[in-house]
Amino acid sequence: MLELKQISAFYGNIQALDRISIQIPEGSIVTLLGANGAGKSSTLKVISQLLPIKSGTMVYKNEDISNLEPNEIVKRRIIHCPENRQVFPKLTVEENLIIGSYLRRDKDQIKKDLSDIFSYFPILKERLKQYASTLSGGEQQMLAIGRALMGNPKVLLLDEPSLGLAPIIVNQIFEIIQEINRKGTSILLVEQNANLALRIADYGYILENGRIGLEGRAEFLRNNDEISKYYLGGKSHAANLY
Amino acid sequence: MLLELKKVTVSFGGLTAVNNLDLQVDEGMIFAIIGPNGAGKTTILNCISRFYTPCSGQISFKGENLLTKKTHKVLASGISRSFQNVELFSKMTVLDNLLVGLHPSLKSSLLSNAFKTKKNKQEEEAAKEIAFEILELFDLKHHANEEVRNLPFGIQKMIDIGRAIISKPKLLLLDEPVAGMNIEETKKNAELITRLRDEFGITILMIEHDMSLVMNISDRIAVMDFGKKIAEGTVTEVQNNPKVIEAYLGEVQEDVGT
Amino acid sequence: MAGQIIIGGLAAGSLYALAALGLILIFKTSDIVNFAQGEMAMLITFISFTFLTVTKLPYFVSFLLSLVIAFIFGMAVERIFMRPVQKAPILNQIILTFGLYMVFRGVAGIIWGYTPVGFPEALPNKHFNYVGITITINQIFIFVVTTILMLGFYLFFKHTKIGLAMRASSQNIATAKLMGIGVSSVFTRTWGISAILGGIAGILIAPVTFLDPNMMGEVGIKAFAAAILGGFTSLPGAIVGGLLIGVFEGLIAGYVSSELKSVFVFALIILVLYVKPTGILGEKITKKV
Amino acid sequence: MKIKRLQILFISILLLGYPLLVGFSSYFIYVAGLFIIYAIMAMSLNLLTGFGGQISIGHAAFLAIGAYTTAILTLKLGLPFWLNLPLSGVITAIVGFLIGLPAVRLSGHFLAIATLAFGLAIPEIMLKWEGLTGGFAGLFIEKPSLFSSDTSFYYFTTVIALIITWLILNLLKGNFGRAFVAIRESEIAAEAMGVNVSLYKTLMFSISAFFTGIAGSLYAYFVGFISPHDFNMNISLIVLAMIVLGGLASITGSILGAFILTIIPQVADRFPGFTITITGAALILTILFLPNGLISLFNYKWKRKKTENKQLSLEG
Amino acid sequence: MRKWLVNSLIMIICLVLAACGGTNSSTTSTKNAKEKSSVKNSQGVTDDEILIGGWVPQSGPAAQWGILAEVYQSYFNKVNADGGVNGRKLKYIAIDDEYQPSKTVAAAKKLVEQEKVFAILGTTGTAHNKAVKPYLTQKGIPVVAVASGDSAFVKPAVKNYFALQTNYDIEARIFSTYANKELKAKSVGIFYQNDDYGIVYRDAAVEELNKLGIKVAAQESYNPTDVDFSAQALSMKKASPDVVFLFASPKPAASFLKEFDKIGGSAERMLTYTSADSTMIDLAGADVMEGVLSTTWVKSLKDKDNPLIKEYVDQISKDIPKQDPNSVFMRSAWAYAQVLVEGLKRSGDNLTWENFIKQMETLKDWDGSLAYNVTYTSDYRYGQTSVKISQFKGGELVDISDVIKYEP
Repeated sequence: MLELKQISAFYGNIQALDRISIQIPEGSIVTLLGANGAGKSSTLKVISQLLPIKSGTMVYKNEDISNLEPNEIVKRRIIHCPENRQVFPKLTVEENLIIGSYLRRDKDQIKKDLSDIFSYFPILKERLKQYASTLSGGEQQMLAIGRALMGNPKVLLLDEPSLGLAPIIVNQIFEIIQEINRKGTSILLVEQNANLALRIADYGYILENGRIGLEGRAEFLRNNDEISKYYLGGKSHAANLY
Repeated sequence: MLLELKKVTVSFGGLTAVNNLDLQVDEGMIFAIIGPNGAGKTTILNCISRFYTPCSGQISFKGENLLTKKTHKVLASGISRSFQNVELFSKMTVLDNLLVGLHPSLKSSLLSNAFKTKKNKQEEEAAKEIAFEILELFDLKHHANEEVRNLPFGIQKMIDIGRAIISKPKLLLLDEPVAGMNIEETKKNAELITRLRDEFGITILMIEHDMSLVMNISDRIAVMDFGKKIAEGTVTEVQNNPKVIEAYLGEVQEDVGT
Repeated sequence: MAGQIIIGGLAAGSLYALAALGLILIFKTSDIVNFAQGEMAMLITFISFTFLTVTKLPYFVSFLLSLVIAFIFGMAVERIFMRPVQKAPILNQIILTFGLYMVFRGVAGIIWGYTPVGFPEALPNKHFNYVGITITINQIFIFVVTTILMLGFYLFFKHTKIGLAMRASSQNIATAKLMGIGVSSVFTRTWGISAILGGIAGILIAPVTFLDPNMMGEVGIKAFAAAILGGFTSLPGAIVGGLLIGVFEGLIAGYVSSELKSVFVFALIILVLYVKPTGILGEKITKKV
Repeated sequence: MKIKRLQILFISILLLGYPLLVGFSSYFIYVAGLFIIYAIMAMSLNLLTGFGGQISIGHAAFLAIGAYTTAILTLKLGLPFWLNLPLSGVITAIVGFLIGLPAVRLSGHFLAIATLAFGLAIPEIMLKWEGLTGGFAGLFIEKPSLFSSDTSFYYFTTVIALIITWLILNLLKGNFGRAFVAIRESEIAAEAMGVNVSLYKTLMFSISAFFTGIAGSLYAYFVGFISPHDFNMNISLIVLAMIVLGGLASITGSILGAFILTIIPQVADRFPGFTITITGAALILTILFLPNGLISLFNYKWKRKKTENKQLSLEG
Repeated sequence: MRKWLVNSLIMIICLVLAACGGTNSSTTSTKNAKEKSSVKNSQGVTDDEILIGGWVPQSGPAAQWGILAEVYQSYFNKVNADGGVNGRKLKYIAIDDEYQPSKTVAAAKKLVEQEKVFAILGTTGTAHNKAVKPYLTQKGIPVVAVASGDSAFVKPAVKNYFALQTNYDIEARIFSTYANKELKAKSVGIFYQNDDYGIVYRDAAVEELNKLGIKVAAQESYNPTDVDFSAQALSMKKASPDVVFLFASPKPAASFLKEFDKIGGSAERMLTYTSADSTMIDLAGADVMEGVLSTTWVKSLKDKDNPLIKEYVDQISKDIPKQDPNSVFMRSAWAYAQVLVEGLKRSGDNLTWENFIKQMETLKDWDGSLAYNVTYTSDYRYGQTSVKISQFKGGELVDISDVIKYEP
């Protein structure tokens, strides 16, 4: 459904992505893995057009969307939930959620989505009138995901939803991600915690220094010790120590 | 004992970042603090380097109370640090970055600086020599006169460490020294850290996520979770601590176990 | 006497507050201090004056017409000049708006000359006396307009989707883009709106300062002072800052020295900033290590 | 570094030979003298703002304090000029130190506005303090007998300017300069490296004020007459514009900026009413098209030449 | 190496260009000056041209004075259209000094040394004129009609300086005498601008009032840039003087009068000649201005039959149609230029500074300009000290007295 073909991108003079090709089939969970600075977040930024594409094309539902403005991407219901939560600290929880539906005009559906989100994350309903800055890290992550869901995504780009969260909350969030996926949203998941991500993903890409080092079905990647040892560096190495 | 934290608690607006922490670092050790993001690790470093003041507890260094010292006096007392996302002076050259690390030890006055007296010249020359020694050690000599912002991240990280050790501290605080580095660079850095301890006698307190590095070179490891220390010990002790496995490596452990 | 001084101070203060609103609006959304704000207001006032005298339109018609032009003018300034420096260092932005200030003032001088002319008041000039304190209907009008504008914008920011989008853009540009907000068009519109605010300020201030290219000089500086004192990000802060300065300088002029009133105002600002570096109603800026 | 030395050397030879070049015309020497004085001021502001990262929009106030100190010391106390010159610097430096104190707590726009307030307040105080300053009527200052003609005082000014340039370059190269730039780049890291950030910020203000005070003293002697008209907010902004126009954190850039913004009004004064429009337009165009200042034009060309040469040699 | 070469090349080009610009203009004028004249004229004079210069702020805080330059040019247009002065056309150079004394110094040097003008006409700003006085005195170039009424230019008389507009000091004394004699004032309040202009008035008025035994009930000052005068108006009302003197420029004077009227202040109000025109009615409104007294030293446009007035109105409406010819600035400027040209006419073909100064001193109660009775002698350089008292009545300013002459 969404396809990146030979995409390259730069931060100033520094190359962030080098001819990346990725496919996200409808209804799937695809994960991007790799070390810090490998280009995972940059890939998401390229899709949401926060980072301009230098070369290569991006196709969504047979339409070339390589040169659109970020709001055009959002209009096509490709929603990016950025790293480090990035909630608007001086907006209330409610306002944060409303701003997530900025481009939508379907008032009834918005209401329904809002109640869906409250069923996923009941805590948000309790905190509705609080400033987002007063939430805990886990709550902020929930808010960020909730806010992204308010855009009624067809494709959801999730950047490290587990970052800095206690395992119990991580489990909870990953279950919700699967739930969302089951309802028909395709997901591109960026994770540092490879094993965690590969557990729920259908397909995975491993990035190294802005290139795709390896790709394959999740089970294949999960069970390939050599590969995970090499590409996942310390994480799997440490894991192997147990 | 070189550094000792006693019952240190830090909180920001109701949120407790570090809770009642005790920590002891002996001289000549490589001491690692690990734990998930947001566990309060960087906060500890910031307390030791006096950017934060804990709400309660004590920190002493070489038996001296560190909490009475101002931030800019910490380096002179023998504690230096590197930064998580490299806080280099990006529009300065590599050489100048290192020279700022020598700031407290340069004694010439404003006037002798402005008039470039002989004493000042000699001092500057001597400082440059030291800087070049460090560059030699890091194999960065050819970058000496380049602006830091034009260099790759890996090299910037090295310079960050170089700037921290140029003043020959007793204790070096490293905040994720290999984050964003590839395997090669990580290896190189691991060697370097060990050398710093062995050849220069610098005690090292580091925060790191890269377990290969931590497990390979640390003498002692403390594990933090949600502001609390949940375990401390040698590599094997920590690795076999079920609390650690559950809190920090939980998900992974389950996978590997099957 | 003190009562009258305070009334006079409040009247002057509401002028400062009015002029400060546009400054704050721009700073709040795009983090730019617009040194040309007063000069933009002056240009719009001249345009309104041209409608009044050359085309002989009625007061409120030319008022509204010039505000329409103000909106377009503000947006054009953002598009042409400010867009390219959006990410530039503060200093470049300051110097750019300073350059605009010079050009606007110079161009106005070339077109309309520097001889001051009278400008009609919004309402027929009547004044009331109450226990020896005099107040004119236009002073009340300015105060009411300023308060309504402040409240209006407060509600606009709080309760409309565009207002929300503006607040979101001011907090985090990248994430705002991810919400589908056209951040750049938000900035453009902000400049348009702030030019309207400037226009309203200019047209209401002109009867007091008279109309010439230098008309906003003193008021502009006091507006800065008001904005800073109030915290520069807070709309109610503008009113608090403006009124405080108006009354304070009135009292200094009345009881200490009329020439030193500005010096005392500046000393007050430095003092306030020293005690509370973000102004009276400013938000606390936290630094991350 | 070497290139910079040569540049300065060349500029100094040019400046010293300049009176010959213009046939000792008192007008041209006067304008050149103003340029040199503004160049000193621009360099000292650049030290503070370009290198140290502390914005000041009230620098004309320091110029005013230097100029008035000289005038008052000469007229009221009858002190000789070799004493006045350094004293003006010292007194201005003390004021600079006091202004630097709040600056420690402020940054960015708030510092800008605080210094603006200072810059606006000083001329008004000069105005009010009539007994000492002559108010708007101003004060006349005779040139010192040793340098009584425009030309000889021009030479004196040039030599002082060259010395100040040398001192500033030395400072920037040494420990203090590194600390200043370090503060601009990262206050946190500077603090961690043992730089006493608060102290150094006030120090920067003092040093910058010191040199500006000297410029003020030279100004008083050179123009021969001072009044609060000469030290308004526009002057502060123009000097700020000089350093941005020439190139932040570049000494040659400051000199270039001072040169251009002293010359523009002299050329533009024959198009009455267009002076500020032309100056303003020059500022806008520079910011839009040369955001790193005019100096980047030279650096860029030079760099491109270098790479071109490299390519050529590769092909060859 | 190449970098500094490029730099230095550009520097050289700039400087050489600047230098050439300067030498070019000077060579042309000296070359022209050399042509056949039998008498050796001073600089700025050729067989068919006389060069006149001056500075006026055309931008900056005092840019409203910039209009003076246009009036000078307009008058010279008229003279040139009538055939010039003894066959020579007048050429006028204005320099914008932005109301900064340091730039005024540059302007003066430029006019004298680069442009090589014959005389300097109607230059603005008391401080600014003072700043260049030593230089111009030393050069000896004729300076006609300094646009400032400060005593520094007439007391003591300086050989090359010719003032024209009524001296501030003198006007303040005329105010005081009038308040005493005609208004029978017991107390006077003074509202003045806190600068070289207002303070001269204040000092003279206070001295004269004390002499006359009139109480100075209040002295309220303001800064030239101020916009809010409510505090001053209030203090003035509280002091309740019989007469208020306003030593202020038009904008503040209008604001103050409005404010004073609003809070119910009542007193006779006397306004300096700087503000004595219809601008005040425009700014403050006819109601507020009703009854306000002023002085005028230039002839009123009321006297339409006077050929001097007619020629003024005709020429100004032609050259500066945008402006109201009634403006006191413009009438004054016209008078300045008239006096200069009269001096040039009397100098005939002998256009040296020496002769010009000598001929200027032959003006005795000369009534050929918009000013009344212009006189210069070797130690009397006031030009004139004659005023009429005028009053705002029914939306216009009318003279209510004959010419009053004050002997300094």
